[in-house]
Amino acid sequence: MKTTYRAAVREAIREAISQDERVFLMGEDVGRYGGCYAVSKGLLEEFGEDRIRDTPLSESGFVGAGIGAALGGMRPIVEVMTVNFSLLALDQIVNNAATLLHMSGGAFNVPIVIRMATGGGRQVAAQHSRSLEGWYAHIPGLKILAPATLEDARGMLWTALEDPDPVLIFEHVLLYTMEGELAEGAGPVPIDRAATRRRGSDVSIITYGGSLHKSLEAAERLAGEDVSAEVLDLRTLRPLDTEAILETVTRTNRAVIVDEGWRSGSISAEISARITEGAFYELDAPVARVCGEEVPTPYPKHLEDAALPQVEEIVEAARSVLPRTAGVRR
Amino acid sequence: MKTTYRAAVREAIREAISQDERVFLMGEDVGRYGGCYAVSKGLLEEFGEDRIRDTPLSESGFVGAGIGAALGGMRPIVEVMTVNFSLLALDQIVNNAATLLHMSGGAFNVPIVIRMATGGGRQVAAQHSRSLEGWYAHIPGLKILAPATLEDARGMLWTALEDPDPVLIFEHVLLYTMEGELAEGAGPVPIDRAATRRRGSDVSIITYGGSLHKSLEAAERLAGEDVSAEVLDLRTLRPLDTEAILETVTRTNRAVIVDEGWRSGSISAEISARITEGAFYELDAPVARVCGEEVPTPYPKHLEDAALPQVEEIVEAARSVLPRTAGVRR
Amino acid sequence: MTHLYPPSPPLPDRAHARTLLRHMVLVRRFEEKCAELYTREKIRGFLHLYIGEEAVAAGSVPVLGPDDSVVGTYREHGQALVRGVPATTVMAEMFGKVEGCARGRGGSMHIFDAGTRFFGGNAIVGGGLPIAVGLALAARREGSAHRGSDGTRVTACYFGDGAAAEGEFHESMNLAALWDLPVLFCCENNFYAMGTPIEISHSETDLALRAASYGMPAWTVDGMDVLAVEDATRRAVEAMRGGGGPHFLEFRTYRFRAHSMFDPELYRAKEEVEKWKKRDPITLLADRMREGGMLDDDGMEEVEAEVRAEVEEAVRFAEAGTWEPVEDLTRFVYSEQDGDDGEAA
Amino acid sequence: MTHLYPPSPPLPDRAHARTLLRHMVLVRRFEEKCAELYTREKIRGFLHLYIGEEAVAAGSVPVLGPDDSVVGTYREHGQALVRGVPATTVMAEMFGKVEGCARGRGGSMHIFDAGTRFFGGNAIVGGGLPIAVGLALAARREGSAHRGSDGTRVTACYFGDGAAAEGEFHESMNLAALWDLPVLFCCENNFYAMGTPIEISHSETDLALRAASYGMPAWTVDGMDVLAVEDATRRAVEAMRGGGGPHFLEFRTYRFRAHSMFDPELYRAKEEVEKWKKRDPITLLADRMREGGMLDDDGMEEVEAEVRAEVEEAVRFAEAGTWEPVEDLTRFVYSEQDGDDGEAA
Ligand SMILES: Cc1ncc(C[n+]2csc(CCOP(=O)(O)OP(=O)(O)O)c2C)c(N)n1
Ligand SMILES: Cc1ncc(C[n+]2csc(CCOP(=O)(O)OP(=O)(O)O)c2C)c(N)n1
Ligand SMILES: [Mg+2]
Ligand SMILES: [Mg+2]
Repeated sequence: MKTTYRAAVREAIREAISQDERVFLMGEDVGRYGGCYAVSKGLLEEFGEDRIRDTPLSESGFVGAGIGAALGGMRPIVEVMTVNFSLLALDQIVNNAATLLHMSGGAFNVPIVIRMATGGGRQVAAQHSRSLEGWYAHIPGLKILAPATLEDARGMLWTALEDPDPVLIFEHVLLYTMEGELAEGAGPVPIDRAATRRRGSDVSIITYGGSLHKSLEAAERLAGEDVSAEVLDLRTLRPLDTEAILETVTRTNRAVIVDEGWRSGSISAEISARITEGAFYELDAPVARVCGEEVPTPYPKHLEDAALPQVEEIVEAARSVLPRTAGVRR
Repeated sequence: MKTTYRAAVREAIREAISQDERVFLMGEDVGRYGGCYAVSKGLLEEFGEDRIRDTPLSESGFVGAGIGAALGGMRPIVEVMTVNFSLLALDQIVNNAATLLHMSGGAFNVPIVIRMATGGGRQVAAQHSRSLEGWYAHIPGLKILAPATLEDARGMLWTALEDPDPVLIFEHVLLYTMEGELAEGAGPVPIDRAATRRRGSDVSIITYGGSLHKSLEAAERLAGEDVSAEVLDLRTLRPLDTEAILETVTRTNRAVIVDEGWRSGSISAEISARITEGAFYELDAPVARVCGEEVPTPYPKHLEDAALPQVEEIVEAARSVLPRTAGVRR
Repeated sequence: MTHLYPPSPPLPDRAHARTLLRHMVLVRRFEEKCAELYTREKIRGFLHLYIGEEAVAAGSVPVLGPDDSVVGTYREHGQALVRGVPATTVMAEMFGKVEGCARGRGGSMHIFDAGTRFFGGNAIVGGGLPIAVGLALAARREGSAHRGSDGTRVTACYFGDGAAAEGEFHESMNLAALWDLPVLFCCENNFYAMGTPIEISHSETDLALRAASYGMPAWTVDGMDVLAVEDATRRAVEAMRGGGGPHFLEFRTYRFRAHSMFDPELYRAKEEVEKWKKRDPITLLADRMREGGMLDDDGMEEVEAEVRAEVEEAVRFAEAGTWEPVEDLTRFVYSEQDGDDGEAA
Repeated sequence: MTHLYPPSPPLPDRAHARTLLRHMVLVRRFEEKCAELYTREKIRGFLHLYIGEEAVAAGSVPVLGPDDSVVGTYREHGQALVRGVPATTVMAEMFGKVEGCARGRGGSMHIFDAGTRFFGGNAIVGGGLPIAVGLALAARREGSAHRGSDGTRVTACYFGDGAAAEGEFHESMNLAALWDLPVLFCCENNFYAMGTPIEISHSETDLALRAASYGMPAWTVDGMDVLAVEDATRRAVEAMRGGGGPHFLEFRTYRFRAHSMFDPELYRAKEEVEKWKKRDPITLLADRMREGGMLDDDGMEEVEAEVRAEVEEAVRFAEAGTWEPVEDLTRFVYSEQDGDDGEAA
């Protein structure tokens, strides 16, 4: 079935609402407007206001209400338009959603799914282009997903809704229009496992979300230079699939991490640290990182492009960790 | 002059208010109550309500008002009782304080100083014990300080108030009662430089804030085992003094990072990544990290102690990066 | 202070009045014991006492049924005990023992109890308000089939005068009113947020007036008079069972003790405290019961004795409790499923 | 819709009326040009047009003096142009050129201008409100010496009906009223927040009523009538100069266009839009000026010609502008001091 990322998310929501009466979607403009990225278009007409709930502009209020509804036995899907606005709800996410199970000694779990758009590339400037999924991954008690394919967009949402604990799903804004084939019977996808998107033996490119496709393009270009790059799609940023990371690095002995977040303190740092801790003696070169520049995203296209990881940079980072003889098969 | 960390902060505030009419202190209970950690005790009586402003419980509102006052030409010191509550003000801190200079193309800088208590160790459980200064250090546009000594508590606040950009100061709750000598003439302290607190040659312990004192104790114990540990106090988490980090590691060839934050995605990861990037070929062992356990802080003392870095763990981590013959001077 | 409250309701029957009294005495003695145990370092961290405010919990909580929900703050021992969370497990929680209602993980500020639908124990001021809205939202959907019989499930949310200045208060009031949800907003106006008097917190200090501006019924109640508290709560809950949407109750009360064990109380005059103590909620009710011939010295002593036994039992239980093994440190970060250990990855 | 506004004020003198008209026409034509340039991909990202709402900016902004401050939203071209930020630098900003008022770093949503004390351009709904409170706080302290002469410096903050549901609205209203600060809250109630009608956002849709609950003067104003807007703003600002504390003005207005260039407008009926267009603020004033003998077809064409020239000049300026070199990418993260380059470390 030919479809889009946007439609794949919509399908997952539609099926969840149809099959489980506890599930409902709530957020700003998810109903009448159809969702700011048109993900929920048509769902209000199909399911009514009780299941597709437009909220006032009050991120802390409705995210907290989602937490309360989850405590009350529901399975809310809360949409925060973009990660930028989620900062207004951070107290509820960190101090309540992530913490209630522990504070209550296991008495109260919070089965909420919070979806939000993330990332740059649309020239919407500093306050609308942040990439904070890696930052959220610092918080124990949360699970952080970043589906990068149609199959994952649909299948990880299903699994997230089955999960007893709070799951945050970050959808990269540039992916919504991505088209592709999605098998009719495509089922649930695990939310604790990375996926190898391309096999290779010379260098491991470790990435996720919007950067996956740039990384695959880089790998393709490297193939033209006779460099065999493996591409690992993390898919889940918390818990990190350390095993998969160490496995690939142990095999290729070289790693490049690609992450749209600002370099300092991004998830790329954690991956680098884990590689050092778990595969230090396997490394033939220092781990390289291709990250977002440490600047609030500028509006003009040429500056925004320069602020975000690009294919050429990934290719160059890969070259930099390869032996001087790179391009000649070792 | 014998004094405490608490009094050193108070002195810095008092002098700033006395010398610069633009400076004022604002926050919950800074006035009548004297500050929740008694930092501002007596200042309301001394300076009046215009300079020592009690605010309602509205973190986003008064932090944002601080930003506005800074734009309006003031030099506000905004106290957020603890980092835990600062999550309610995160939108203002990240989307405004950190971003306005850039969004405005350099037209508007935000000379605000935001102080907050951080860290665990007082058995005040999950919602009151977070250590998020390293997390804040991910945000470009902010400067993040964590003074660990009396001299720095006083001197870094002065420098922060001179800075044209937003500076966040994290004061570890356990330090407030710390006593020590402070030279009367102790002056401003730079806010972009780490400080070597103990010289050593076998291993570099890199730390900051509340963990500095545990690290020094560990170094002392290691000395008893004939291991010479250097202790680097980062003092500022953004910008990180990479030069100082690489300098010490290049000399000792071994590094242990001590950080009270939850391990995954903490500032310790960034430090580890930078060491890999800048001193990979100088390393004789993988970089080790001693961090907070990835659990919301539990209330009982034995569990809280287990959740936080302790001296013995630091000693062991140092041993683990030393050659098998550790204890016998190489 | 001037009181503009309606006249206090008549005394109920003796058994009921005694229950109200007993609840207040239980909270009072339990907390006095806590203060003592704090100085003996059995209880640590932050401890916020409810002493002086007992009429609010004792009058309002029992109006709720078992299917209703309660959301509290860090000053929640009163609500928890009156709700029926056993004094034993509350005390064990404060000791940090596994037998505590939150396995000792939370301590005084984080009392949780699934059996009585007691959802915390939230130590972020105002943090419980949106959660209460969500619980009510869930109750409304789940409960729509029940409406005909026992009515809508109510969620009572307790919070202070200080909390009402937080943005989450505004968002929660608006959501509850807009969506017509059965949230009972119980504002415990003790006139201070730590050391900040209400005039320094609010431009409009008549909190019921502010609340009414959301288009929600909002009443000011004498929070020292347990009968007035009960009466107002009953009316509100009855209206809500009939589908009446959210209600706001401002209980005017006072804490007799410091904000927490660390508070030197620099911000208020001793005389003010003494003045309020003259309206001690326990004395107020006891005196009326005496006047009404429902209580004498023996009767009072009987209540005290019962409570004493309950509190002593709680302390024994807590003392006998066990410490959670350190190996279990990282449990309860994630739910434990299919034999996995819920540890952070 | 029923209008309960007081009768429109009398027409001012011709020169003044013409200025009001010219401002509105300028904003209208400027934005029509923007829409065109958007389809030609000269302007990118988010573009929120003010068309239909011009009377609010044109009537209120010029009441402020040069020492007053303005805080806007992402729909702020109108306020910026009327405030006197040159059309040239606003247009260059939207092109992303260095000559833009924010060096092209911000684009349409982030118009900033130090010279006119125009503090954004905030794209987080409600995010500007606390900042306005802070600016007023600064003005009060700094300004106390000025009070006698030109009065207190006012900070005008523009925001929408949707923003009033945010927690920051509550906190800011309370702070301003509590501290008696000269903030002029200008609520542009266009009855929608993206696709969400006001009845879905607020339990109490009379926003002036809600605002008044903070103990702040609050008036509802016909936001399509530029004379009414000006009159109300004048009264408020006069009261504030006299030390009157914050004021809240609800301007009832309507956007004729989509929320942004991406909005398919599924949520409102064409008829509703058409109905509001009958009260187009430009036509309303122009008709009255014609009736009053202050305007004829030539006069109108003269205004249009002036504006056309200004807009054309703005486009020319923007086209001729330069792109910031990529090497400068990380500038403006920190202030540039003593020759350092302000780059992130
Ligand atoms: C968001 C937040 N800010 C600050 C604090 C610190 N704090 C704890 S209790 C308190 C006072 C709250 O006052 P009120 O809401 O009136 O409740 P009361 O303590 O009087 O019962 C404060 C400021 C907190 N816990 N949470
Ligand atoms: C905090 C936040 N939440 C959501 C958004 C997305 N958003 C942008 S404009 C808008 C509608 C705001 O409506 P209103 O305040 O009425 O202003 P209007 O656009 O009608 O002028 C929304 C939801 C945002 N920018 N910021
Ligand atoms: Mg109070
Ligand atoms: Mg609107």
